[in-house]
Amino acid sequence: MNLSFTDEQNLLRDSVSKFCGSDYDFETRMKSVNSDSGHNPEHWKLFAELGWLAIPFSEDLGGLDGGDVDLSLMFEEFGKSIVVEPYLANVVLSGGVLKRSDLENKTDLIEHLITGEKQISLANYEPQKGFNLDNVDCEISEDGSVNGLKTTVLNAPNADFFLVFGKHQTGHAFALISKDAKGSKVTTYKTYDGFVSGDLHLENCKADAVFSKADAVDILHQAILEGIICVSSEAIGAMETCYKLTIEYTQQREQFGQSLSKFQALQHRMVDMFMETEFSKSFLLKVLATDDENERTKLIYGLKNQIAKAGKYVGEEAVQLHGGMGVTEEMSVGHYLKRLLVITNLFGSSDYFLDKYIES
Amino acid sequence: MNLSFTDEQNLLRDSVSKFCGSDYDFETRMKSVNSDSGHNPEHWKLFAELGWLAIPFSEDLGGLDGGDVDLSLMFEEFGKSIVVEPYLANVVLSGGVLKRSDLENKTDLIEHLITGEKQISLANYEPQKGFNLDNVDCEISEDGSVNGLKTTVLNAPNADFFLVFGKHQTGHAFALISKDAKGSKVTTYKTYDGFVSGDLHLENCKADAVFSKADAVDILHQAILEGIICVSSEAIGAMETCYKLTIEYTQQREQFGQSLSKFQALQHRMVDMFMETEFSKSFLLKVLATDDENERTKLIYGLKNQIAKAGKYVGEEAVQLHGGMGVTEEMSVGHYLKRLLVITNLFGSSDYFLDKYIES
Amino acid sequence: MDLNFSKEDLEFRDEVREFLDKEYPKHIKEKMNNGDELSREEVVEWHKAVAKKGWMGHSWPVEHGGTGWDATKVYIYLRELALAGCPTFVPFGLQMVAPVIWTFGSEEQKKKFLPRILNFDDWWCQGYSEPGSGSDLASLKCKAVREGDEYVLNGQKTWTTLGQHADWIFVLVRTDDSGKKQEGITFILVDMKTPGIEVKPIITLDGDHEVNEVWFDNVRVPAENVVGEEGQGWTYAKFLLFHERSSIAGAPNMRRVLNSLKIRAKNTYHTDKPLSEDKNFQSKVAQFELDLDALEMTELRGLAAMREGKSPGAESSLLKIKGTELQQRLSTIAVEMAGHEGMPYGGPYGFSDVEVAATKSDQLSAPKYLNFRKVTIYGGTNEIQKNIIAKAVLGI
Amino acid sequence: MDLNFSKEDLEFRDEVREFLDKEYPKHIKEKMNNGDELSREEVVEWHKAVAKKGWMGHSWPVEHGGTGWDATKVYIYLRELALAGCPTFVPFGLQMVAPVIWTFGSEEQKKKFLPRILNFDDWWCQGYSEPGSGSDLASLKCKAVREGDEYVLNGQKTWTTLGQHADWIFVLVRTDDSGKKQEGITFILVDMKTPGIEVKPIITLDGDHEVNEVWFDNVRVPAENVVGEEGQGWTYAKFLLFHERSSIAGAPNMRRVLNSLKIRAKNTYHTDKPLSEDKNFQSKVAQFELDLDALEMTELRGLAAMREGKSPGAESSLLKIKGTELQQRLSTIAVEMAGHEGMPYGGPYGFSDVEVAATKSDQLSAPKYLNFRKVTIYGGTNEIQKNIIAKAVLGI
Repeated sequence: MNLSFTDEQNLLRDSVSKFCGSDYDFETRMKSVNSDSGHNPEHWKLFAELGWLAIPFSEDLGGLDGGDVDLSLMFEEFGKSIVVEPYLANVVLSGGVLKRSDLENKTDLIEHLITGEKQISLANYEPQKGFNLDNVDCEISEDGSVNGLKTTVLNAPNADFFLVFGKHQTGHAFALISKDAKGSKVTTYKTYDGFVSGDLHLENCKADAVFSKADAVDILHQAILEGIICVSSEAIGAMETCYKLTIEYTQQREQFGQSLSKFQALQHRMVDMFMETEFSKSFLLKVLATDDENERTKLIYGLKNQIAKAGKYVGEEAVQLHGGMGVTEEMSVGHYLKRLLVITNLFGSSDYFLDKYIES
Repeated sequence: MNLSFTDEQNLLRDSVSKFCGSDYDFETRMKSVNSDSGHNPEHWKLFAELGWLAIPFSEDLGGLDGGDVDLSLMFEEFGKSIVVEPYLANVVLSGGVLKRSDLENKTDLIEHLITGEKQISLANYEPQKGFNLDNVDCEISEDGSVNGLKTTVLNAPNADFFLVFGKHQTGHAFALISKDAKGSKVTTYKTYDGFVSGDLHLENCKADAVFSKADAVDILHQAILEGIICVSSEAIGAMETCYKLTIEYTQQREQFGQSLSKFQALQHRMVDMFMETEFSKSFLLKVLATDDENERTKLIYGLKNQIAKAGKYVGEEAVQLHGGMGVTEEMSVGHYLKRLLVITNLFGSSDYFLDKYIES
Repeated sequence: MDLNFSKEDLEFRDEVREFLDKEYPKHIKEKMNNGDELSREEVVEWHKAVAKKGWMGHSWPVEHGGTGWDATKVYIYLRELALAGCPTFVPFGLQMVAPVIWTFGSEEQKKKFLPRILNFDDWWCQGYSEPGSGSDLASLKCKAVREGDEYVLNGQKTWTTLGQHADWIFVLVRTDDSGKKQEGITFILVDMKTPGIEVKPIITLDGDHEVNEVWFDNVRVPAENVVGEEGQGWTYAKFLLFHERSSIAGAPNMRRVLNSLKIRAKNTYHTDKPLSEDKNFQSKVAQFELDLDALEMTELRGLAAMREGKSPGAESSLLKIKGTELQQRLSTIAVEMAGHEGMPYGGPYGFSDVEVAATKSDQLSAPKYLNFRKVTIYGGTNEIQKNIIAKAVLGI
Repeated sequence: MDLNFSKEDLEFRDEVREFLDKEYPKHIKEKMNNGDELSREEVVEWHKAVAKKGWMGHSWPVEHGGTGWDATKVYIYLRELALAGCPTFVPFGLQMVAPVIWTFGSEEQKKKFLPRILNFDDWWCQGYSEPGSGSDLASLKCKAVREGDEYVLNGQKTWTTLGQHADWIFVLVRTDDSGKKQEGITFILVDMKTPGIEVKPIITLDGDHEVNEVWFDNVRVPAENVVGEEGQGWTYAKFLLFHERSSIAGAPNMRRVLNSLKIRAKNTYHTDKPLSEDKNFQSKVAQFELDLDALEMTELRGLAAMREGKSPGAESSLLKIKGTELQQRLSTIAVEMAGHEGMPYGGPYGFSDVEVAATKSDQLSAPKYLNFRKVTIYGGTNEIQKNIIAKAVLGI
């Protein structure tokens, strides 16, 4: 039994933590959020230079052979500063699909991901089709033409390519579609957590390639599971900042002649926030330390359920204990709640994953 | 729209309240609990003299024509002192079945109930058959012989007669069985709230009468619905005493140089207890003021769900805030929790009634 | 004891429905149904329509133009308005400053202000909170110094709801800081057009501009605008807070939202069966409904008590806590229902001009949830309400 | 990072299992499975069996007879014991007074007491709480006055768990009341056979006799029984409380109970389908399981930190709070599962000689629930634990 991180993992965490601590204060983040692309290309370049974009790829794909633990450590640090750089969309989700796929030129695409030159978005969800991954209407025909509507395609406005998941005569498959492909149209929008996203309309759009016809659903599932670990870790980082911000704020703020942090009812609530964060960390650790695949999958469902509840709870309490200031755009705490709320609902609701857990 | 009580109702409440306040302190209650019959025959006589046992019966049955509101008012007062006198078992449940039944000599039996001379217990539940009323194995044959096992028959050791609900070739029926009937055996026990109860074993036991073959399930259902209103009202009375006892205790008890009631975290929890009690009262009022039968039935299911949760919550908090003293037999507060816990589980669990509410 | 309405009450209900049918402007109704924001003009239009009918003073004494309705009628009236999805009344004039004026104001003030409030000629806003004062309202610092027939105001107020639309503001100012913090506070009425007043928007989490900072820089106000006595403002302020009861609109409005949500659930799919058939969803909705019933009945108990001449007192804190918690729970159910389709930002500063695949309701779910974070904070945080209940009701 | 055991660890686990298979007395095992209470003799018998194997000192330093196991082995050992349903060790000697003696005691005390504790020759109990002191432990009043080579004790202790069985008691007494309440407290070891000691039972809600009042009436104790210095008892008392960590047994024991509950649910009917297929029940159990996983991993994180030489510190308060909350939740699930069949009173003072139709498990559900009300109160209430976390971990 071993619950320690390796030296490399500790180094990675320190390096991400250092970046977030010194180069990513709240003001910097909001500049990225309010920019056109919704993130800072300079940061993205830096991520590439530091090798972060190469982490979850095997060495023969040009990667650093990192695993879930490495991703989790990074995302926990990202969460502490609610980093908006599109790591999840590019590296975890699109990268996660690509690396498992049988796409011929996947090495090239992954290389572009790793250098940060190209961005790629995964397009799988559809309006009113719910959370079951295989429930899609989008059709990928024999000749590679694609018809369908994909929604909340993360980081869509920055994508050079889309990996479109759809029905195929063999069952399901992915289609690689470049952003300028005829018959494709992207409607871009901000999501309420400050990230960018979009809808992808495809009408007789010719794919550059159709791939992974044999196991597309499984590949998608694996990538999403990895995504859940990442956003859960991110949520835990955000929760930690939430209770720390709240402690800080209540210590500074005086009311009725003493600092708010001295009111016992508020103290106990901050303790509850801390406890939720700590037990969430423990559960994440259990997931990361579990080898057996079935057991791990079940636990990931459980993780998503737990994080959805704990994250929302901690975020809401943080805003409440900040009082009036908590609900202003100006204070950072509310932005943590927004991101936590998105994570709560990303990939499926807390109830959905409890049911998946029960059924597994 | 009218949410006021009538003068008669206010008088009734005052009279019950006076009895509980002056003649039924905790010590008196525990004497009843620890007596052989589990209640005080003198009290029962007094209840009869005051006309309380006649309340829910129509005038032609020798009753006072009272309704659910009257019962509810009484039970709320009973709950404040967790009265163990067997009103629910005799008057509400057995009386509730009898008054709706087609039993020939029901007037006589009800008269005995009203004068307090005879006690009657309803025997419907069976081991491991759950909460659905019609789910019984007990058989009442053509010739009136009864076979079966009935469990948690309230007030069984004091019963002169049993109203046994069972299967009958017409569907379901009740059998009237006297306590000395051949083939009947009562195993008596205390329940953990200090009440008495028992199992009724019936082996080729000859019934004095078989009745209400046409609508036994419906009659049982109506009596149980009335029972739910009564125990819910009782729970609300108990909840009120719980938060009041807690306020009193925390005001007297000093710790770290000030009275416990001055600790803000505890104050807020007492406020929560108070709020749960008040909103429970409101919901009960809604039930009492609703005429439409279907709507009322649905709301009674909802009431049982709400009371089960609120009662358990308030009782648990009361014990917790009493600290070490709260878990001793010596203090009254724990006995309130015990009764609240029984009410929580009587007639069906909180989950069961939420489902019934959803299905109605 | 029954919840049935009398024949007269039923007739009155029909009268309200008829009024709404005819006089509730269609274009406003449509906007409300879509969850769109109303313009200032539209809010005024709605209030004027009610004023024309003579129904603005439902909570006012008859002598000042009140309707003279009993509690049941008031209940019916507000319920029908909420069920029809009408905008809630702007409370700052009608429910907040008006009772202070008719109770403590001079005859001139009553004549000058009350009819205009009842007719919604003036839009009022509130100058209570200050940065740093939070729930400890009496620690306010905004200063007023008397100079001849005028007071000169300097300082800052914050969390002034809809201050950007207001014609008048009632302000708590410090006219004396030599004594206890509750002393030396004065209640004064200020014309928003007076030079030296600046209104700065505060953007809340949902991206909306609803609250403001109001800055006073040597603002000169006639001394006749002081209500009651100088230095007695804290008394009036507490009276006002007490009068700022949680409105009965809470429960019926939630019922309307809940119903539309239940209908939507029939066509919402998280899995292969509609959400309306999902056990988790059903349980959540059922428990919400039960709590909503309890809230509504608690309001009715309060009304009934008032009719019997009892004061609802600190029990209104109870309604405030439960009502706001339920509002937040309902908004959470809507966000969960939207799932990832609630992510596109449908708030007032979003890309509302873009045609997004997600439904409008889904897009609005998160902004509403975020907007509702404030309800447990404003008007005295729920924590403060608990302190009030502890002290005033439970005596601890 | 992995949860797999090494080959050596697996061998050790098998050794523990083999030991339990052979040496865990069958008649005790049966009683534990039935939920029956053990007699004093049986408790001693179990401890002696472990002592004979040399495994009592799993948390002790090797020099005093400890096993020298690493954290993984300790985890495996306690987990196997809990999963086999063994009685938990009586902690007052083994885990509470022993560390105080080996850290602060004299050589004579170490020699006299430690081997007997390790061999369970003496049954220890705790004299800490007093009526009226509650969580404010330092306000204790029980007095000890020195007379020659002896101290004379007068006063009362309470909540003394299993004091009716004890041979020795460690007591906090006040030897000086001139200074602050934390000063003038002395830690002293008292033979329960000393004249003047009276043990009176306290019956708890479940009807059980587990805790006691202990009265001291001119009890004369040799001065050599004082641990460390007179007046320094508060330091030792805090050290002891810190050492009284929530035992790792919590999670595995709950897992065992949960499993048996899940099995029973397959044959429990509230409606026409078994409870195990009921959605509400499934959700409740699933959420409990997830929380239990988190609790267990938090314990493991603590063990891992300790192995790296870090102190688990106030984080043990976190385990205490969550662990006890989960114990209560589990007991609640069992009570709900029993429904009305949990009503027959199956507690130790009930009609246990009567043959009741309800199953034994159902009858025991309420007494267990009632017994578990204490766990959030004893050993420092959960409220006090939160105060500790606020101060020591969060720095507020």
